[in-house]
Amino acid sequence: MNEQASPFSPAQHAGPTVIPEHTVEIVSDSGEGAQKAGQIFGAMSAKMGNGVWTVEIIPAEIKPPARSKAGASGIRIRFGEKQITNMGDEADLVLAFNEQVLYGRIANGAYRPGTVILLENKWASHPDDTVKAQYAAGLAELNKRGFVVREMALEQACLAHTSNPRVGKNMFVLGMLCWIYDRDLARARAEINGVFGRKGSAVVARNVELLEGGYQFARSTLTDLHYHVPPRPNLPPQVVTNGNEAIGLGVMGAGIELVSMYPITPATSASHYLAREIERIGGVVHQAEDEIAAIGFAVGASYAGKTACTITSGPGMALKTEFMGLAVMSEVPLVMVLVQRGGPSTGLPTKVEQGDLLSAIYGTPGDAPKIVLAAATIEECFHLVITARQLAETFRTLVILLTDANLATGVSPWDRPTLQAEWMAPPLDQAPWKKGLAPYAWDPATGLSPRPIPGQRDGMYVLTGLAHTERSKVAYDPESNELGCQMRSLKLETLRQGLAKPVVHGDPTGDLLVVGWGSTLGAIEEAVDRVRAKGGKVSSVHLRFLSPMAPGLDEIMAGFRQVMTVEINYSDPHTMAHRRLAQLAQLLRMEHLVDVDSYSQVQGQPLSPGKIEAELWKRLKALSEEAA
Amino acid sequence: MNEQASPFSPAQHAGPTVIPEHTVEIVSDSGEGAQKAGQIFGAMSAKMGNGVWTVEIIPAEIKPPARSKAGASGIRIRFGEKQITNMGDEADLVLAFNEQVLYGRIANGAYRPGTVILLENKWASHPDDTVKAQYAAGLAELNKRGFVVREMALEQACLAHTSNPRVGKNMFVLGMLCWIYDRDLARARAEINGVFGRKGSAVVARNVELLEGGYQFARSTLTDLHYHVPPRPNLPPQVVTNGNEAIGLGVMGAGIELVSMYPITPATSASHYLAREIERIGGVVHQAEDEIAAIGFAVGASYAGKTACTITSGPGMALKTEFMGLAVMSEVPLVMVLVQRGGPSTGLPTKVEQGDLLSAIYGTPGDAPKIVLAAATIEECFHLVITARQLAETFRTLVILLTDANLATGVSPWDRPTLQAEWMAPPLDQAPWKKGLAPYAWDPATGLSPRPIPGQRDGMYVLTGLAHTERSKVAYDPESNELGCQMRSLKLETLRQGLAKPVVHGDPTGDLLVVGWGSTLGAIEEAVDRVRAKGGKVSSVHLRFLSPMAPGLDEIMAGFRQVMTVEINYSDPHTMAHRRLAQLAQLLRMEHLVDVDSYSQVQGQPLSPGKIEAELWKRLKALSEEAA
Amino acid sequence: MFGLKRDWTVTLPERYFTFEDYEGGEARWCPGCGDHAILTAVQRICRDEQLPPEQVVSVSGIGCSSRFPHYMGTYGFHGLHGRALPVAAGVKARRPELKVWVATGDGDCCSIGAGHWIHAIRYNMDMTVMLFDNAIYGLTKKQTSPTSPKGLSTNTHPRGAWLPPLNPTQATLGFTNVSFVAQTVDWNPVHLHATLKKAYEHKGLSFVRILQRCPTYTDKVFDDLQSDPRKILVLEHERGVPVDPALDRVFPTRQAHDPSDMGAARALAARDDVFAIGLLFQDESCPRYEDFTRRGLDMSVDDKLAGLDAALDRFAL
Amino acid sequence: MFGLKRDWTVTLPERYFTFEDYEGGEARWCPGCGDHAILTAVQRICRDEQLPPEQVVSVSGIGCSSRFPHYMGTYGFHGLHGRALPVAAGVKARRPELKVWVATGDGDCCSIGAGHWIHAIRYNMDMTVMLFDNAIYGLTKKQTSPTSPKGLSTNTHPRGAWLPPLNPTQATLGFTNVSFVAQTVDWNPVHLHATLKKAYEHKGLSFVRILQRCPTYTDKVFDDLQSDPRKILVLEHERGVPVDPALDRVFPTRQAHDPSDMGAARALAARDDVFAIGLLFQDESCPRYEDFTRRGLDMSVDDKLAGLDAALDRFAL
Ligand SMILES: Cc1ncc(C[n+]2csc(CCOP(=O)(O)OP(=O)(O)O)c2C)c(N)n1
Ligand SMILES: Cc1ncc(C[n+]2csc(CCOP(=O)(O)OP(=O)(O)O)c2C)c(N)n1
Ligand code: SF4
Ligand code: SF4
Ligand SMILES: [Mg+2]
Ligand SMILES: [Mg+2]
Repeated sequence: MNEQASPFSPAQHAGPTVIPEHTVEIVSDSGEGAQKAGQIFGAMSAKMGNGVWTVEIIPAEIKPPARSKAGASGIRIRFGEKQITNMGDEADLVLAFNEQVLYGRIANGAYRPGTVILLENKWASHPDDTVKAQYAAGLAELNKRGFVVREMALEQACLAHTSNPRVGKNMFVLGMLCWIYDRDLARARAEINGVFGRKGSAVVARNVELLEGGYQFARSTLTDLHYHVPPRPNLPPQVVTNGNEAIGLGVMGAGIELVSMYPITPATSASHYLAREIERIGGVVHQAEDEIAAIGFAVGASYAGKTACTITSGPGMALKTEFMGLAVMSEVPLVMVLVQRGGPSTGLPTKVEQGDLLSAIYGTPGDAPKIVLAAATIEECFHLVITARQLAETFRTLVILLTDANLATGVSPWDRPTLQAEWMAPPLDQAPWKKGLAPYAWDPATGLSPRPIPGQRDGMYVLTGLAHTERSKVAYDPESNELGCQMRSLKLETLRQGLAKPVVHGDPTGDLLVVGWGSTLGAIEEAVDRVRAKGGKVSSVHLRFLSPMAPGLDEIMAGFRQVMTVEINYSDPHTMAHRRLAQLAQLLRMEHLVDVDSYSQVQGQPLSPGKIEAELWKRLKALSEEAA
Repeated sequence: MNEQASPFSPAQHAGPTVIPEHTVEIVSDSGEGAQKAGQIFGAMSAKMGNGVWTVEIIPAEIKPPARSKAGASGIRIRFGEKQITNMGDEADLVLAFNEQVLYGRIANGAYRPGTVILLENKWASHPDDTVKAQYAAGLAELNKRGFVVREMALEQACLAHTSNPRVGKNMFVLGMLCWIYDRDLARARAEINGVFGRKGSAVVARNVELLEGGYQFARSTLTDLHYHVPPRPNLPPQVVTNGNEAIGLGVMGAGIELVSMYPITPATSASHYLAREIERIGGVVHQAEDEIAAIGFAVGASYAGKTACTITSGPGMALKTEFMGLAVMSEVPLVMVLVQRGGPSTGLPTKVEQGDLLSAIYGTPGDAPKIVLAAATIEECFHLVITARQLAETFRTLVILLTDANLATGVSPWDRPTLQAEWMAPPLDQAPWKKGLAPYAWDPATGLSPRPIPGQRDGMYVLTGLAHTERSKVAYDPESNELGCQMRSLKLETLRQGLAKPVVHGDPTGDLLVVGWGSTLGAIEEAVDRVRAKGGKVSSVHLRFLSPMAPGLDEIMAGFRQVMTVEINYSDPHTMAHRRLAQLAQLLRMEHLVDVDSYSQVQGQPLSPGKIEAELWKRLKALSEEAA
Repeated sequence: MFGLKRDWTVTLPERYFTFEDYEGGEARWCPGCGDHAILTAVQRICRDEQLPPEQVVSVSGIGCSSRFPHYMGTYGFHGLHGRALPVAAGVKARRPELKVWVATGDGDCCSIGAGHWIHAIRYNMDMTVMLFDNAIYGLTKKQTSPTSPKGLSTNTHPRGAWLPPLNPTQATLGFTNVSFVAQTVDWNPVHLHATLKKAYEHKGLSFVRILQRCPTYTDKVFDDLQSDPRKILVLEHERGVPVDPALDRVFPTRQAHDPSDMGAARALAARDDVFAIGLLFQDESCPRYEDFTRRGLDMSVDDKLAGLDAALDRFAL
Repeated sequence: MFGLKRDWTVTLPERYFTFEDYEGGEARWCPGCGDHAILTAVQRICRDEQLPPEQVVSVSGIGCSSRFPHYMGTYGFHGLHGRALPVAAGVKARRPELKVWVATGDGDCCSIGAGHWIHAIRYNMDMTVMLFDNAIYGLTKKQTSPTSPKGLSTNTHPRGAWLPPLNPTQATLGFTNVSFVAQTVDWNPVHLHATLKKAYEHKGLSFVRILQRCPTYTDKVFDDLQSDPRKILVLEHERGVPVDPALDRVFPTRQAHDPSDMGAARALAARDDVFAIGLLFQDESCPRYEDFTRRGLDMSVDDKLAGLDAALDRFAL
């Protein structure tokens, strides 16, 4: 904590309203620095002990034109007195640099009647009449929708502190937010110093001046907008990352020494992070010529006894399909991180979807049992990479770790992990192989077998994707093929039997059970909690293991009148008599013969707790009508 | 019929035993002509009105060494008084040129105690002692297994007719079979003439002499082996093909003008056939640089308004995954024939499996609804290509037609189709496009839309794999993505509603219902018939549509106490508490929430009716014990 | 276009196309991106040639450059990353009359699509292939491409790209059945247009590598060439890309080069002191694959049915 | 191998390997198949170099030729069609000490694997790549390969292959960072062995195209060269493949060729009147990719944990 009492310190002002949480957006044209301001605000809030979830609003084009709907660039920060696990519902407060960039957000349902919008008003007096007219129309539209618009001369006010308000106003806005949310200005100055320090003290000073100017401006013009969000008590040490950085840290934590990839959104930023950092653990990133080569390179390295992973998204996985089959067939340990995006095909490359579950499990021709996990939080992005590596080597197979664009780009604090040497891959075993021991000496009880590594004397064998005996000899006879298939399948059962029963969130019995997987965890549990708080008998369970699925789900489901999944992938609307259901629902039905329904959307957006809550009430109502 | 009375005509001999059917194998080293002899025998039998199924026994290597287990090369001919739909159970009669080649067949369960084996005995006096010893050991082994071995000096006997019995003995054996099965020698001569005619009359004469020699030899030495298999009455005109030739004919029948492929077993022979023949309908075969290019080329041609297909097997489909997604997303009509083989990975390239069902349906990342059909007979290989083309164009999507190595290599007569001009793709539409009509003007009731073709004035649009509007404009907004997903899914429902309820083979209710798909049809129905004949209450239903599935299965299944699938793909053995089931079983459970069990094998072999029958009795017994 | 006749009339085509007819949606590349200039050049050629827009198909993969079809007012196919060439080949296979432009990036063509590149050159189907070489992965935001210069700092090689860059022109000249290879730069519209026009006119696959500025991610890679235009070596030949006099001041360095001389072409492609622009190699005698794939196009349904009948006869009992 | 010392003793290695140590299962290629000779040559080199079998990895794709690893007594990887090179590169990436032999067919390398081929050359990792060029798809039974001569009747082109064959050597010489290219023929064991030995000794990726007879499907394609051995042009140079005097009678046609002369190498590769055998090009100075990928190999677990801790620090609140 900064010791000096600042002239602007919150203590000097009379009572801000205490609120449990708020969701703020800064929306601008690309290049106006909204994201930087929001990131600093998020980091500050986290350091002050709030739960925080920030997510960037990224335009589809690289340099979109100014004042365009598709060009909206910005950031959403949700922060509160508890842990924040998702981007939340409609925003409470919006800072907007023009009215055009709001349309896309409105279409995404980001605002509700009552949302306060602080809107730059210089457009009202713009020399170009079209702009003027657009602004007037926009204003009318915003008001019509019930938003509380406050027009403000932001750039004008910045002029007191900078000659180039277009570039400087982001720090001005940061200052405003510091007033509104009762943030410690000293902390803001420290953050600015951290971010701009490299650019020299003049830059820092200019930005600090803007910050303080914004603070003063808000204090004098927005006296009614003044809140306090209490901190979380007794927090263990935290790190703040997005999901892809957490994946990168997990790769390092697992001691994976080779990341073999081909760029693809939204997976690539994990590799960017690793390209900068993996040398810290002596690893390397290989950018291959395509996805097939990327997985092939990783498979080669793994065959040679080195831990390797590949990181990709949907179209990349499609190309890796054949090699995935080889890894399963020849029992090469391999971790594949799949950061899902909107599909099918090129689909919505930057948007959120959980649409690759079935193709991850079933996408490989023939019977190719593999392990499929899904991270539910940013923290799990870290830990499950480590788990995945252990599973891959123990079970000598392909492990797919699913995440999605929601986790990949969300930024949130999580408990700093206590590092463990056992997480790391063990050093290369070059001791002589036991003479005569087969390269696939399958334990008939588990399907597991030890693995010879090139360099191990007497371990020589030829890996093949053809059907083979335990000696890895090509074999076309019925028994060998059947035995190999069985052993590969048995490994999944061995793992399944060792898995803990999933934990129910809420009461163990009730009317409605929600089953989820992946990044929807936070939103689902928040919705469940809200409904439960109002007396609805709903609980949820969230799966990390999708293949194999942990035992015990049968009993859990039996405790509820209805079971449904909540997912971000396609299902037919309820108006259709014969519906194609969401992907986990299909899996649960098949495994458990339970009439699992699904609620899902493919809007390229995370599901908000509010949307889920509404759906849960609808289902509960239907159930009670049914009962009546 | 040949008018001349032959000195060897069956009429001259007293009463052959009349039998309904027999299964014969000729097994030899590679290059000894067993297949040629068997093919002629099969063709003759078909022409004489028998039902016939022949299947070649192919060694895994291109030129395997002589007298080796893995080198067995030969043919199985099953023929009978009714239509023959599969390769049957254990053989009744075997002609073997050495004892070594029998071991692999025995491992495949091709023979039963009582199977008569006519075995070349020259090995007994072979100069090499190892060979002599092998022969003695083999003989003992064969006898121990209860086969009825008759040693014969075949090559010796051939010497009367040729100086090179190794090459000539196949025709000698053909002659023997003509005696044993009471075949018309004149017809055999005619076949020989057809096959060897191009090589000149001397060759024909030499082979005819061997034929007649073999006939006489058998007549004098195998007086007790003399059977008659009555012909089928009133046969419509027949053609005799294997499944891949039928596919090739179907491609031509559909007017598909471009076959874009990359060689892969067992699909390639369909393309070989087409490479020779497709110019008859003005089409071409493109051998691409890889499978990705093969499907891309076909997609390009189809985009340009030309009917195209691609033909492949498992590893090839794996590589096509990404393009399959594009075809679905951008609604490019495309037929993909998938001739399944043993998997996963390179697996068992020449062997039978039905292991690609789930990956065909689910293998594409994101939600990619497509039409998946499976041919159940060689005849359907022809007709379903035509259906597939019509569906692809009507529903503007990817249609996968599944066959497998069993159909691909089985040879059998089927009703010669009456050609119809409507089967053929219509000529290229180059009339101006309706101005303003969107390139995806989805009918909200069906999801269908008309398709603009390059060259059509005013139809210009840019196809894209990104989410898009009905105008094919890239769109990242929630509504557009949701609408597109819905329309693509709706098409499947539109088709589903138009599908006829599957037909039950057997009684509409009973104890056990077998559900099958693909090449197992003949074996399943034969097994069901046998069980029913003995009083078992079992019926079967066979699916041609796997995605979407025809309506009405619910009601059908409801009529039975137990439902099971019979498939040639992997399922865990019954000894495992938690079983992974066969692929169709998984689909049925998911769609219908019925406790569908499965019986399946991955032995690289077709399922024989006998094996299925045994399994059905086992299930019936368990059911009756359960009831008791 | 409109030649005055003896009687002072001109023949007006039934339809006359303006530049706008070749415009699709507003081009959404970054300001200053070289792609804009390439688009304009192609649109101009279409206009000059009065190509009915419905007879033109532009095909691309995925990348900034591959957005090209969206900005054309013609038919277009914006397909999969790396797969523009097989799709374009498929389009031509049975529709040889369509005019095909292929837009592909240095990642699209030389990395993920490299296998198709070799084979498309060998197929030599009549189309114009434009390699938008910005030495970077643009759309995915600054990863190393095969043509990134050694040492370039990118998001996948933050400490500098490791390997010497692949030379797409040199590579292409080593493939088989290569019939047309040219180079140009996006920042000289005159030479760009002349090169693409020459390429368009070539019967067979014309491969044009265009150095394309990406101010957003590789604003410095062509600095050398831009700041010292003498490093641009303009190839001159009567059968080459016509050299407009307007270029005299801009690019003073010249060299005579006979485009039928493969050895010289390869030597030129390999030079790293200068960058040769113009036509490096042309051979119109190379077989074109569509001459095989078009076979049978004119067959009637009756003929086809008869053909199928004959095919069935061979299997008849 | 065993040099006599001053005291008339020899140093015997702890382990001495015989030819049999490099033999795997019985080679199941057709009698007369050229693959047998290549296998023997490699086994001889392993024996002569006394490579511990566990330090050798042979990697292949799918095809007749790709059965190669199964017949070696070393570690082996018989992977996917066309993907030998990425796998081999992955093996080397973090195990640079392993000796890697790659067996790939003309379909495997030049058709489905063509993209990897270009890039493997550019990576220039230390391995010996043997292109078994039999001008056909052998394993799948006689389909056209990129190197099939025009007009060859195959199962996919029963009326003759349409296009001129791709020249793998010429293509490779056009790629970037190419460091070793040689050619030889399977039917001369002496030159085959000498060439592969030279390739093995090269530090970097050595690409050796071997004309390989397939008596089963292309028994005639090399007839020309076999019936008229003067068409074999033996390259001679002090830094080239040593030419055994035994070759004098067999292949009388000779040419001096400096393997550092790329221009001459390309010209030799392009000749179709003769087939040049020996070393066409070598440049040991090309960067090797494993020198980048091996970085950090020696880091201890403690160092790694400390590194990770520092990485976490950057995100700490
Ligand atoms: C299968 C697949 N892999 C990766 C991607 C991601 N991706 C899109 S464009 C691109 C590279 C673009 O670079 P380039 O081809 O040079 O085009 P540019 O954007 O520079 O014009 C990549 C890797 C993808 N869309 N599909
Ligand atoms: C993905 C995939 N496509 C196709 C095949 C079938 N296939 C196996 S080997 C081969 C070609 C072999 O030719 P080549 O590489 O020249 O090797 P050769 O047999 O001639 O030695 C093909 C097409 C396959 N195994 N996998
Ligand atoms: S990122 Fe580069 S290549 Fe892409 S549009 Fe912008 S300037 Fe052009
Ligand atoms: S088919 Fe040809 S390449 Fe294959 S093993 Fe036989 S001879 Fe060799
Ligand atoms: Mg680029
Ligand atoms: Mg070959």
